[in-house]
Amino acid sequence: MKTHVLFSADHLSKSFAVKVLSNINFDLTAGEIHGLVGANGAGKSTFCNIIAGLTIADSGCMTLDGKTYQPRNRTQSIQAGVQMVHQELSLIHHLTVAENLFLNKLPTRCGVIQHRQLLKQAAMLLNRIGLPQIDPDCAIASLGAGQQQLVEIAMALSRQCKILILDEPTSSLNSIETQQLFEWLCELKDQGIGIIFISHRLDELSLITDRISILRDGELVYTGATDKITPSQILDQIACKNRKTQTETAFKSYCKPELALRVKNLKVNDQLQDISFHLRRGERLGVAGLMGSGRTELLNAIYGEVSSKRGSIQVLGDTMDKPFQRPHLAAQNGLGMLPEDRKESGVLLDLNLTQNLTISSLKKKFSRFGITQEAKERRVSDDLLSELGVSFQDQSQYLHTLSGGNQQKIAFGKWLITHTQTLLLDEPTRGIDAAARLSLYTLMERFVSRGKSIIMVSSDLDELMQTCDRIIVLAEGQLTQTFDRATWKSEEIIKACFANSKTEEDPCN
Amino acid sequence: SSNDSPSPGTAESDVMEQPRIGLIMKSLANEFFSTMQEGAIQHQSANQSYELICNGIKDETDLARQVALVDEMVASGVNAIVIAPADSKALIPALRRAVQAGVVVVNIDNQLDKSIMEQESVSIPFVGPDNRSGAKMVGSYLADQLKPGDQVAILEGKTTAFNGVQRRLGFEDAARDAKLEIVTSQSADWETNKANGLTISILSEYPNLSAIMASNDSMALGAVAAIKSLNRTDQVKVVGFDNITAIQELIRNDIVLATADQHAADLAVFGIEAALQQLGDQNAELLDVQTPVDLITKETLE
Amino acid sequence: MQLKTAKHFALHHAGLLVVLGILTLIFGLGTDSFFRFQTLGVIANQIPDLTLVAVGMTFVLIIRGIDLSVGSTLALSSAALGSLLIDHDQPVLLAIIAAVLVGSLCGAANGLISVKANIPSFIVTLSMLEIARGLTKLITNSETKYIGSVIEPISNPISPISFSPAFLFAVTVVVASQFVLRRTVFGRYCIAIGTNEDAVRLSGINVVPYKVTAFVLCGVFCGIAGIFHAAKLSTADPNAAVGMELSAIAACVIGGTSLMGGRGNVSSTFLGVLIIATLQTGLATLGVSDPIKQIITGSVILIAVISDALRQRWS
Amino acid sequence: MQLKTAKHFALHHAGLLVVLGILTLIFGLGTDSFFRFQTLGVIANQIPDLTLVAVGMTFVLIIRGIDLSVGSTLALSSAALGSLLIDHDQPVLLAIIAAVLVGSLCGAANGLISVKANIPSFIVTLSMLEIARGLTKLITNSETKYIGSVIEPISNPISPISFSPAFLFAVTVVVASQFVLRRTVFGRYCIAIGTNEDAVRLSGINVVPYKVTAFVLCGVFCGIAGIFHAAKLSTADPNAAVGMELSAIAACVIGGTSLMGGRGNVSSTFLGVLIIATLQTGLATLGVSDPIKQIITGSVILIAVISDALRQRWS
Ligand SMILES: Nc1ncnc2c1ncn2[C@@H]1O[C@H](COP(=O)(O)OP(=O)(O)OP(=O)(O)O)[C@@H](O)[C@H]1O
Ligand SMILES: Nc1ncnc2c1ncn2[C@@H]1O[C@H](COP(=O)(O)OP(=O)(O)OP(=O)(O)O)[C@@H](O)[C@H]1O
Ligand SMILES: [Mg+2]
Ligand SMILES: [Mg+2]
Repeated sequence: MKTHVLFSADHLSKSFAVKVLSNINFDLTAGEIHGLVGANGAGKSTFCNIIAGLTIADSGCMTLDGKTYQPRNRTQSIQAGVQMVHQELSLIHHLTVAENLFLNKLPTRCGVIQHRQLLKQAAMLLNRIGLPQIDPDCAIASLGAGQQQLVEIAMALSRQCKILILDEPTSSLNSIETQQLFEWLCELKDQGIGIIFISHRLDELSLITDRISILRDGELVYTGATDKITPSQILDQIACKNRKTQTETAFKSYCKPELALRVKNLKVNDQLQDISFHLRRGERLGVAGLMGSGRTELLNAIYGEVSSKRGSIQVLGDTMDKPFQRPHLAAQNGLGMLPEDRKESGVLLDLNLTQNLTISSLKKKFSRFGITQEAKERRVSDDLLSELGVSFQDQSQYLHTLSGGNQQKIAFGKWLITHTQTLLLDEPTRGIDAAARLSLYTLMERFVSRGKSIIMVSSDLDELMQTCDRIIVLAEGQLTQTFDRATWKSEEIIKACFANSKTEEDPCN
Repeated sequence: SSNDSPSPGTAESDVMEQPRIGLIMKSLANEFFSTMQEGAIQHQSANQSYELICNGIKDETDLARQVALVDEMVASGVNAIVIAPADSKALIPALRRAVQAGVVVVNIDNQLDKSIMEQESVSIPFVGPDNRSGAKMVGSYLADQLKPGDQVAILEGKTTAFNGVQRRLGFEDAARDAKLEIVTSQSADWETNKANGLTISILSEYPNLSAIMASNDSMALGAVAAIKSLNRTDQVKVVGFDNITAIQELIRNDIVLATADQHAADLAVFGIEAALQQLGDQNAELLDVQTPVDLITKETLE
Repeated sequence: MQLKTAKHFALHHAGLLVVLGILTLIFGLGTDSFFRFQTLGVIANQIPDLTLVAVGMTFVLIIRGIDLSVGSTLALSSAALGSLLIDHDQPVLLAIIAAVLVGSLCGAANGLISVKANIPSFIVTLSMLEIARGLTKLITNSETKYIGSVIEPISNPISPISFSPAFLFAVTVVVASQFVLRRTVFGRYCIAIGTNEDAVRLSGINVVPYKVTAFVLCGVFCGIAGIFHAAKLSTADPNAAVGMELSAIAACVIGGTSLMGGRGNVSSTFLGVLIIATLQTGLATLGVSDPIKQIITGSVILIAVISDALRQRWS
Repeated sequence: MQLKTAKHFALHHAGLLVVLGILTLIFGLGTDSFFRFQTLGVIANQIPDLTLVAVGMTFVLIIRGIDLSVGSTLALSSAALGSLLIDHDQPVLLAIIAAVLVGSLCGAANGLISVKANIPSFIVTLSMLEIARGLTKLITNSETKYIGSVIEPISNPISPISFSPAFLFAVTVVVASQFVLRRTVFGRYCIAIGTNEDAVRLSGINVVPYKVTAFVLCGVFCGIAGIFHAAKLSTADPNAAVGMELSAIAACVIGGTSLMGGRGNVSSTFLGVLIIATLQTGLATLGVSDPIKQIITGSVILIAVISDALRQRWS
């Protein structure tokens, strides 16, 4: 096969306060899928932002199609044929699905939008990528995070381009949707489009990519064909230092007989029906289900974030006949939550690392007479940051200067210094690198080993099966089945996920 | 009111007989106008021969609202409008419409512009004081206590207000006659607090200042507070205009020298009486009435 | 389609319509004249200027800006009109064009400075509030300028229907702006920019022209409002529309426009204007005292917004 | 430590300090009296009320609220003070307590309604602006009340230092509030709530009391400002502080407080107040005409903000 170099980067460097990228030499050929891996904060997103014209490199040069390529802003890069799906969702909540999909090329006549045509185009596109159930005329905000992610991918896929950059596109997709995405990527690849694919899931990378490049601390340490390197070698390359945490330890259960939480006949509008289950101390309970099955809704309901609901929730010995009405009441009763959408509601991007870590425990642990004890805060957060393995420059840097994965660790870390007994984790490893993911598992294990418990929602079934004692499955807002570690089989769990699915149902009506 | 009467028929005719008069004021947040309004209300409850609707605007500059009030009063079917116009020109077209709709209009307090009334071919009688001569009277009283060449400053009202301008001119007349030197003349927008700040600045720039002539008493109050805070009470004299309650105590205590009384309480009543007169006799030709402006000093208060 | 739109409108604005209905009923029963057709005309002919300004404000609020200079811009444009007509004896058409131009220049200055220099529009337009008012006083020499009857027809009721051309124009602007907001690229981008400006930029769209246009549009509407204002009073008033920014924003917010951008409707802004105007006229017709008027006005605005919020929570 | 803070302050506020310096220089050269020590005292004694109100506003803006009712609340509390002292012959202490209470009640109403009913504080406080002003006029019967010398000492300069107790109190409040904002749980949560309320709530924190407290704090400061205002003028004026909300917000924004919440500093708000006051006093001392005053004020505010924005971009 004759390869034609579509894009190349030559000695690209970038530094913010510190060096983030140094001397990157990278090339992308037409019709290849080029995987990009690296630990959180290695500089993957920064690199892609430079290609997309969102960040301007300090030095080095790029070529596209043999010509010098120096995008100054997003408009120029789009004109040059670069499309990008960003790591964080960037949809516009007050617009409809269709309008979001075609935002920069709305079909118009004299400035007036051709509404019918827009809907038709959108429906066609949604059909093509296998989301026929989404009504193109409904507000984007009414979709769950997973569906939003798919819409965002669809948006980029629909646009004519030479280079397509996907920054962790699969982080909130389940295996079926991921499969769907891959089929589509292969189609694009055949059309001669060069694709840069960022992911922390090594199995995916070996499945779909042709070549792999590995970034470590801003340096490109390896580039080569995918079939020339094994996953464990990749892990070696990603982080030579933390090798010890990467050995997969055998599963150990800390489950005790005492109950930690009991949910009885919980019902939330029409999104959840009659959910009952219990959680034991030291247990890690997984929640599996398809996108939109109501997993996020369930965690929100337990945590008191959804106000109109019926049923009862009991925590430890205290009997709570009524569900928690407000999050702070749940928190007082020893619950903690890691929400799904990190940027929207998980972290405080404009506060610094320390302030993010101590936000939940500020009043109880870090203040006297209402005055904050900053020295103590710094001390504790220093320890915590190294325990979490966050890569950072300074405790007082703003959180938005951290890479996505490191932000997630901070969001998890804040609960470790509270008296929280039960943690509700919604897609906690979304966007976390393989090494950090393992260290997060270790943190979870350490957490439950003290008799505390975890409920964890994840779209990655392997992850649930690797870390949980028990898995419950939601489908269409109902709890369909419970699986125990001793007896579960992944096919059965997947089957349970589809149990109630009425095909062709429109989620917006 | 119809409930008092046993038969609906007579109630109806009662309402028909009693003329309805709309009193449209300038700012009601100003004591001068609220006194005026109270006078009118008392007159109405003593006479019971007409119905009174009082309205005002939130400050003296909201012309659009006052024009709207005229239209609203006409639409609500009043027989006469007595108005203290916020502007001597802008109200004329609206009042012309009212006259054309058969409503009797009487102008009080602030005289409408003659030449524009001619252009609009209406004639509206004016009942009210002469601000300029009133201010001159106050200014001259002040000048008697100063010597020629003494420095004085004027605190103007809103620069756009007609009677504000008249008062400034009156003060200037008095100063010219007595050969006083006007060192500065600035607007404090009728406001106490602004007058306070302004006076402090003026006093520090002109250490030899002998007097401040404020175009209304609210600003005089601000000036007095400023003078006190700089400990210059003995050197700087203050005069005001309007004779509001708060100023009287200061006059009694020799802190303020003089003010002018336009008999606010009677002003609207004169206007209403003029309107009633014309309602009674459609052919009566109403002439302008000049109401008195009195000089108020410590002596007159006792 | 037409029917569906009307029903949708009624449903969407149920809370506000109820408040408006109750107000009308109270004033109608409380006075002899409120139900007269003439009163309707009086209300209608009062609001063209506020309506235009509030529509412009809606666009600016939607892109997450604010324009505090609307009142001063209105005054400046009517001063320009008056000065050209009276002091310089220019033809009416020229003066009208100049007035609109003045408005659009103020808007453009607001937009360009705040967008290009990336400064909160609150402070830019606050400065413009002072500057434009100062210029107005300079132009008019701090005196009201009597213009006379040349421009009066704009604001005089057309005899059979009792609405003025200005009012009809304002209603047209409301309808057209609602269309622009909902159905054109400009409108959708305004909403998108107000919701998530970064995301719009990431889509490769240059947000600057859209944001500036929103301010210019607001300025143009203020300019036209200035003409209407002058026509209504037959004068150019240097103190015209002092504090109008708060009424305009109140109308927008009563109508559900968000001050945080991305959400708003011109049609409901118009309902907000109607509520404010009905309240004013009604209270004046009743002749309640000034302090009570203020207390009632404040309370009704609050009640309108609360009732709308409640309705949204139920549905 | 002390030195470091001062340096940090100077660096952080370089743009504003430069503007303030230039203003002082211009006025100093342009007038005979500006450089006198007395003028410093004069400016200082003008600003205690605006300072307090602006500090309260800073807190409200930081939690992403806004308080338009500050001027009316100030007037209402000074009316309560005047009425108790003059009409009801109550002791000074009681009247002062009542005035502060009135302020805090207004603030509490603002906070509770906007937070509990989840209505934009803009509209709640706009209603309060009308209602409180109406109540003020009711209480004072729309008349200025002369209070006399009982409360005057609060605002009179203490002889050797030429600052009034009110000014010293206001400075103390600035320092204390800066401490509260930076060093207490309340301050931290206010900033956090302003940046991302959802995230704070999901962190298990009840945001309601913090948000309400910010409004109450603002109300309390307005109450105290009302006392200072009355003391300065020896009168309770029903029209006191009309439009003060805009000055207070301008001071905050000049000082870099964001209207979108989460960012703000009491110390820089104070600089904003100083710039506004210096400008006012300086222009009055120069005696320039009213329109020119407005144009200059608007331009300087704009320049201050632009220069601050530029400085931040460079560093
Ligand atoms: N605006 C910024 N200011 C300062 N530092 C920044 C900024 N943006 C990114 N960084 C730093 O650059 C480094 C690389 O970040 P980047 O987002 O590219 O990592 P990444 O490889 O995409 O990580 P992840 O897998 O977590 O998404 C990080 O250490 C981050 O803290
Ligand atoms: N704000 C909302 N308005 C309307 N419908 C919503 C809203 N949020 C969620 N839904 C709907 O509720 C259902 C359950 O959503 P939920 O987010 O709980 O699912 P999930 O299993 O967590 O899926 P995901 O993988 O997308 O997060 C979905 O059908 C979703 O479309
Ligand atoms: Mg990244
Ligand atoms: Mg979910």
